[in-house]
Amino acid sequence: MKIQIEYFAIYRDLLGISSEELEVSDGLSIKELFLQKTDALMDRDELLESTVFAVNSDYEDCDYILKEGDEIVFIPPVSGG
Amino acid sequence: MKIQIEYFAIYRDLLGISSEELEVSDGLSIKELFLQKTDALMDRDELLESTVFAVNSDYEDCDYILKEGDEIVFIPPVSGG
Amino acid sequence: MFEITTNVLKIEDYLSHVQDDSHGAIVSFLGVVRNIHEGKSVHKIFYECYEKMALKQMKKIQDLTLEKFPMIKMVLVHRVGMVELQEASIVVLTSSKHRKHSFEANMYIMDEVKKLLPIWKKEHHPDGETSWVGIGS
Amino acid sequence: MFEITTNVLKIEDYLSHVQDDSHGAIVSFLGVVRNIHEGKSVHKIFYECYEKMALKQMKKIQDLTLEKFPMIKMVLVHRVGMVELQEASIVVLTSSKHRKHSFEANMYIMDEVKKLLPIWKKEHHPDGETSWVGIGS
Repeated sequence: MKIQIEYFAIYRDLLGISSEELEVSDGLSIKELFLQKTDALMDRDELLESTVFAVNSDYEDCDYILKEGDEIVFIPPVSGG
Repeated sequence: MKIQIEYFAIYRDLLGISSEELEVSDGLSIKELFLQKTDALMDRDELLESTVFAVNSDYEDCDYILKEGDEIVFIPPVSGG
Repeated sequence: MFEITTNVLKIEDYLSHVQDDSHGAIVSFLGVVRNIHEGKSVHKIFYECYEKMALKQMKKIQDLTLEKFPMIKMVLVHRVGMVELQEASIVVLTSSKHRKHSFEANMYIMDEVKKLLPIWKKEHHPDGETSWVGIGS
Repeated sequence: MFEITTNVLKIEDYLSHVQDDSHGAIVSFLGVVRNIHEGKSVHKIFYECYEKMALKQMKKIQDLTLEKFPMIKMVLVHRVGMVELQEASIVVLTSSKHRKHSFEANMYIMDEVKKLLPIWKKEHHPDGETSWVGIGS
């Protein structure tokens, strides 16, 4: 099934892309997706610890199971205001 | 000795004057002065209860003893802001 | 800074007094004339002030506030005279590094204003009647 | 009302949205860029935003706030893009009958903004370096 990832802030800088459409296997959790996409990054564990996840513009737990058409964003610590 | 009374807000309306210079006897308290000046007013007790006193632009207790040259103001409930 | 004025109050006229390159949070309070008080309609309010004492008390409020919140900047301005519906009678500005102190200092200043400033409201009602707020009502 | 904009923020542009003849207290918060953060000099900040989600979260903050403080009016505006020293990145306005709710609602909104809005700061330092706030620093 297909999902969409949008990259913002430090993730766009680290991965060098701003979005991608992706084919993923059924039953994949958002945390597993994150680990796949950040596999090559230094400090991956530290990043995971400070990152939360958004699915279709709402916050979701890291064990959320991806669904067809989801728009996924890895949310580093927010600093609005 | 001489003192000065300035009247504001409801006291100026009730007494019909905005200030006066006054000769008072030694040892007079500000509460006694208030009772003299408001002797003729209806609801004098109620007024006394809700009024505080200022001497030379500072708040003072009702048992303050007047001194030569004091500027006295009867302060009804303030409602600034 | 603090002052008493008969001018219309606008926040933007006072912002520069609290700006500081190291401050990130500016809180402002505007007290405006509203159309009802204790169930009675109000269409404007006359603010009367014992100015000499009010300025002395404003100075005291400023001293107390800067003692409690040493790192802030503040503005306290009260308008006197006739103030129309939805015009401001008071503006209080506070700034500091972070928002917590800006909010707390602003609330503190307003609490002290309500206690200390010798300023009185005469409400003007739509029927032409007037009444002093806080006494004999 | 709430919005995300690239325009310079001014309180007076938003005052009319919280004015109400029955409201006597308007509190505004301005978050402005300051010259230091965690010991490092800052001379401007780039605000990046996941706009679709930020607007959804702003709507949620507005709903939560009006549920907690039913009688208030509010404005929440966040600026994005490059914001210079002492320019505002956020303005929050709240109004109500009395000042207590205006202050409390304003602080509540700011707390939720800091938790929920997917907006990130990239600080620009005087030496030309940049850093994302809150990660890897």
